[in-house]
Amino acid sequence: MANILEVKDLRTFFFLEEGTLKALDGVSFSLERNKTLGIIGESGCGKSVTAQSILRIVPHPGRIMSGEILFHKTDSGEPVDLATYDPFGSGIRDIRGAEISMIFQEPMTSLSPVHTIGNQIIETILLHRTPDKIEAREIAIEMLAKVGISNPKQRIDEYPYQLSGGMRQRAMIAMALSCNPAILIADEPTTALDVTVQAQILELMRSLQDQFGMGIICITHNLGVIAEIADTVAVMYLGRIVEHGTAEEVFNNPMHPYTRRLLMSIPKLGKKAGTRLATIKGTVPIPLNRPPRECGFFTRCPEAMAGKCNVKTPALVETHGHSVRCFLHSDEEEPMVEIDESRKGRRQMLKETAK
Amino acid sequence: MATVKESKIDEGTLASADEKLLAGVDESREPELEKWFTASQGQLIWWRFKKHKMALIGIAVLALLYFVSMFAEFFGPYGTTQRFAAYENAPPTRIRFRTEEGRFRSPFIYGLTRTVDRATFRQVFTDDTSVMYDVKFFTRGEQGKILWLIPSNLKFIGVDGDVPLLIFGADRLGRDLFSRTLHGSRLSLFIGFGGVFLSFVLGTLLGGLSGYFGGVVDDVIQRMIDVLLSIPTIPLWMALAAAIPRHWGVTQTYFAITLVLAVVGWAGLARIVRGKLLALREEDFVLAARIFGSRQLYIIRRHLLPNFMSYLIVHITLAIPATILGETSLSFLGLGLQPPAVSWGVLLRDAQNITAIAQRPWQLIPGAFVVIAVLMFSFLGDGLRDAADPYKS
Amino acid sequence: MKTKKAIPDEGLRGDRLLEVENLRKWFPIEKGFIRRVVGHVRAVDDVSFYLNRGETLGLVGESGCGKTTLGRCVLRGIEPTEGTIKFRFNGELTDVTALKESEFRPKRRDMQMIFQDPFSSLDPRMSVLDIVGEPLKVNGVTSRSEIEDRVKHLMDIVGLEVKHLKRFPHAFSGGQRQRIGIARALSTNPKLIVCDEAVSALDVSVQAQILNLLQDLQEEFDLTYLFVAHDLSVVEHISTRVSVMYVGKMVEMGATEAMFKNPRHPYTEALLSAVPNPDPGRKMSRIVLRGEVANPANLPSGCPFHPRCAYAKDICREVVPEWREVDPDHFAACHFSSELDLVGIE
Amino acid sequence: MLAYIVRRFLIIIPLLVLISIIVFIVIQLPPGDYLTTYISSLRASGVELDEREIEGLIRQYGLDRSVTEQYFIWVGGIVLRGNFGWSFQWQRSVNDVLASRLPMTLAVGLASLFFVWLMAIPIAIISATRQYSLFDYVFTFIGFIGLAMPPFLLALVVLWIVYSTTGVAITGLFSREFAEAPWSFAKVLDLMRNAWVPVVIIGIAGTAGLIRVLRATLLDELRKQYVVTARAKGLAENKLLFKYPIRIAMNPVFSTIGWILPGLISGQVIVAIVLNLQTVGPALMRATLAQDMYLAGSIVLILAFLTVIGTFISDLLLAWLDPRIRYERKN
Repeated sequence: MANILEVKDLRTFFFLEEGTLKALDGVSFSLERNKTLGIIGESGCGKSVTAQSILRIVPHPGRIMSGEILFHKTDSGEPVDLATYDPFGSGIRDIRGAEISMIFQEPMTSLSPVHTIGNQIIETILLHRTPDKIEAREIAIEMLAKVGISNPKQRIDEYPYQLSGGMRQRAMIAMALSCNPAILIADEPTTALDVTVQAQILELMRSLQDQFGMGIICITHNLGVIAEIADTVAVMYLGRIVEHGTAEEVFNNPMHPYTRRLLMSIPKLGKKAGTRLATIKGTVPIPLNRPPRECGFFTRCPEAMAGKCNVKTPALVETHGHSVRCFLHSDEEEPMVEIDESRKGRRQMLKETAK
Repeated sequence: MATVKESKIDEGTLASADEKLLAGVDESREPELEKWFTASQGQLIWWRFKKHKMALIGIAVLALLYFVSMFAEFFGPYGTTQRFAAYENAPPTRIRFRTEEGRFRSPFIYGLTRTVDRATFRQVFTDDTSVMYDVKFFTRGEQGKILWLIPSNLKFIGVDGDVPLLIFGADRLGRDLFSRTLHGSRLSLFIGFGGVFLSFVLGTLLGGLSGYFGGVVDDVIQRMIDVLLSIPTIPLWMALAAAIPRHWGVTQTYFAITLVLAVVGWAGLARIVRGKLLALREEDFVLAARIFGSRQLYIIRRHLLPNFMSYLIVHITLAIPATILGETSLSFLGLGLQPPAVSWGVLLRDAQNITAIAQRPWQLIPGAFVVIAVLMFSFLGDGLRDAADPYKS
Repeated sequence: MKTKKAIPDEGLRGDRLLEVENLRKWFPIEKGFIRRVVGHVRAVDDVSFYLNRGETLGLVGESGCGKTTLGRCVLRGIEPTEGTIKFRFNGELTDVTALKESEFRPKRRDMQMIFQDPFSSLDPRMSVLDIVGEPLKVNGVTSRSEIEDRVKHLMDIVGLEVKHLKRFPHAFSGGQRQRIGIARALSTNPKLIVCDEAVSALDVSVQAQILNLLQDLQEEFDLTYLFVAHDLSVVEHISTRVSVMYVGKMVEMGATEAMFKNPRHPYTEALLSAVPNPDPGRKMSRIVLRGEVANPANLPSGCPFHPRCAYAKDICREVVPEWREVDPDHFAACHFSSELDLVGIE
Repeated sequence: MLAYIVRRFLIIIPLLVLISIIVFIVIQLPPGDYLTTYISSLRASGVELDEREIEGLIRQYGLDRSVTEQYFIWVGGIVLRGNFGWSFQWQRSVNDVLASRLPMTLAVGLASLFFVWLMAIPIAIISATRQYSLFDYVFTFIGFIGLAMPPFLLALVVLWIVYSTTGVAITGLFSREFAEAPWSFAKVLDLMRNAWVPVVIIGIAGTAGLIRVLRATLLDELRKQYVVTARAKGLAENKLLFKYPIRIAMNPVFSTIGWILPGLISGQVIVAIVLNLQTVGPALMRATLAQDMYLAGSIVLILAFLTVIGTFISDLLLAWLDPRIRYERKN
């Protein structure tokens, strides 16, 4: 096992006027080198906050309250806990873009409209790889060629709006990979793209992974994309991972009622099974002011057990080859964690205990 | 039909469970939530507006200003033309609570004696401490007509005796600046409404036509706006105001000034109306209304107007202070309202040069009223702007 | 090879609800301050198709292909530039484009629309009662109690709680808002509903709810759908027939299953192969299209798809392929649709 | 781009023609004319003119012609000979009157503009990046007051405060001994000593306005996704701010230079009257009151012309600063 990233019991809360929004409430997973972890879930399940937490770019008023984000810089070296870093400090900044980089959903808004793509890529290279501007430009051109942008010497001086959506996403990927990161986090990388362009980008990501060997965390709500690209899959619901395992396991043998229903609720091309789709009643709730102990899915779950699912939090337990968080499979309860919600965040608390 | 029924059980029940989850609340808060869910846009705006403390201060102060201005005959102890011959250029009267012997008593004032300093040849006012005059509330004074209708001589504040109570001092003709400021606020504050009302009508009408018809009408109106906005406001105001005949009465001049201010004001508004109209026309709910057979006028009345009314109100709130400033500036220059009319601008005219200010700095007090009124309108407008779109985050 | 027809029997073929012929919508590109027209964006360019009563025609294509414009033109939400739209009113096919707006207005109730954006499609200032009841009011129902009863009934039908009658759109989730939009569309008892990306903005689990609802309603009220979408799996699921658009033109139309199994246009083939499959076992080889979608303001010569087509020959660069019936009820616009052996889905 | 500039420039011409017509009509609006006022003032001082003399004056001033003719003579003079006409009041050509005042007007306007930028830009940046901080609240409040205070009132207050504390009446751009003196180093120094008052006063309202606009734009930009991207690259917060959101938020600031300047110039009209500056403001004031129509008309026309040219420059600057706009123009 060559884990490059281990997230343990991560909690990220947002302190809103209406109350505390527990965007992540005890998320744990790990990522191996040269492998792809897919995180799926519907809007509001916390999948994007997971990505933001790793890079420590959680927007205000969000805070990491507890947990560890262990990043192994090299196989031998000691892991560093990113959760303890100052989000504005140089420690995390040296990692961002260099060792962990990220691409976003909307490549148009993710790039500055008044700077050329070259300028934006070169900036990253100058920050982390080489102080030589000419060399940096050469690397940028090379990267653009690698992501399949034709005529990169000319394209490098173009502005984002001069490129099509697919080309912009390629440029984003070139920027993200320009410093040979160990981890690429892709937050809905193809959602804004047409299906033929999506196919191109997925293909590109796969071939680049072969070349660069980075670990990928791919976040999306599109089950097809996940099945296409991921080695392991984590299904998120209401700030928690409810099911976690290899893609084959999760897709072919789903065990959590949510995963099962989710898979049945999407129409699949070429598999017109019957006329009706399975549905999940209701919508994904917002994790705001939730009861402290519950399975978040119990209100929508057809198999919910009263007196159990609504009062106890199931633990993520490994059964039959992969992990699932459900009382149907194990009676084990998630241990209670007391969080000081005085808006301090993990870093401050660590500092205080150190004193 | 079996399938439909089944789907109803399956999905219909979701609704109630769903919203509780959405809001993440317990059952006990349900009535409160229902109130929120059935709240119209107006109510949502109001709720949001109420949270804006500055805006609430703004509205309270403005209400007070307008109230006092409407009852200026009651709140101001004297008429606008009443002169106190011995009190020309007199400074604000000090209201005292302590007698010469150091005893506290109910508020009173001293009369003033005017002497001339032999060295500088300047007037000097000294307290005549021989008689104490009681300051009284709800006293009787000069006969006036409250709200132009009710004859009354009741005054909010006054003095028992024949010395004047000059809260803001007197001007060079010995008139009470306090009473004049209150009376002046009536013209100054209401010219805002008049001017904005006119530019509102013009702006909405022309902007609406422009956005609605498009094509040549749009082009012509847009060019008109371009031209108007290209001429600098203050010189244009000055040139237009110079055209108002000097011999016109107060009412005529007042309306003329209103018109002058509106001529410039409508163009900006028309541009906003047009832009908003064009944006709203693209909304799906407008297309939906067309597709189920609504007539154009119905769509405008039912969908477009209500939806940009809140923006118009915000714009108007922010336009009123501009009009107030415009009137003040013009009157200050002598191009606007003319004496015997009293407005803040007219009053500030008396403080036009350094000699006047040095002698009677209290003549700047009406300026403070201008600033407060404009400031409060800005607070109010800001609050309204934040609340105007209750569906945005 | 003859494909199996999607429409069950010959009798239904005569039951045409809508016939669109040579429909064009060109948006002029204006320049300068005298608004000189320097060109046109050919959003919809010479499109012909039909709809039979009770069926669903899925309209797919990538963004900017003109599918939404086409959907809106059919209802005259946008005035088409050219072409005829015949719709069956009271048993007779009438050309809608020939009618004046005032003549058409009372007939509009037969054709409704469901929108993509559950937020912008509902006037935020109106309660559910007003939104759903508005089409009734506009179409001459004056009694408030009658409107209220009908709205309650509609809410019940689409799975909304009747007690939420007085609520405003902001109180509802995306899926519920979409239900309100559906109730509004149903209020006038329409025959045709254009669903413009009706489920694209929804979460997957909610999407399934709405798809089911649409199917149930179709059965119960004998509705005909023109289902505009970009998601091929969704289109396959709900449509009896599918039509594929590429930069303003239809490139293929046929019965869903037959066409997806055996496409007759290279673009359809590429589109089908690009859809990611939620089955990690099957990682099939796919056709990755080169280049970019053509610019509808400056179309390439000949077949608009030829710069990206793997099978393109000289004729494709020069001659615009004809829209023809390659099999009964299966149309395609490709010079080689009968020669090529294209791969569909298994 | 060149075609765009040419086309954009061509629009200016009809606009200016329209403006000149409107200005002329507005100037003609007051009942009577300069002569009537002049004659009645002569009468008041006891001088009676007979019919012949009056007619002579009328002809001399060109007032016997129709309004249309007068307009064409005026505009023709401007276009063909750069001659703005005759000022009845000054008994000099309008060109003469303006020659002494216009440069000073522009100088004060420019200086105010720089003052506005110098104050507003840093304040807005700090306010936006430290939203809801004490700094933000304080300057937002000061900004409110700056906007609520009419510049002439501010001028009066400053005048009074300076006078009551030092006894100096700070009016005019020059001290008395330099007012009529030829240009010299000492005169420039004197100008610097005096000019800051009008510059600051005229600038305050503009500063308040710019802080508000810039702060709002910057807050919008700070929420944009590209800022997150830049952060995710590992860019330091300060560098990031200056390179991306601030750079983009500054576009409107620099590009609106064109119409801010004319705005400042027309805004200083009233302040100039209070402070008795030798700029076009007081001249315009007197000209409108005395119905000195060519002088008043020319001043308004020149200010309008500056605005139109300014807007033109702004459009060009914006196109130059923002590649998106450049791109749209090309297509």
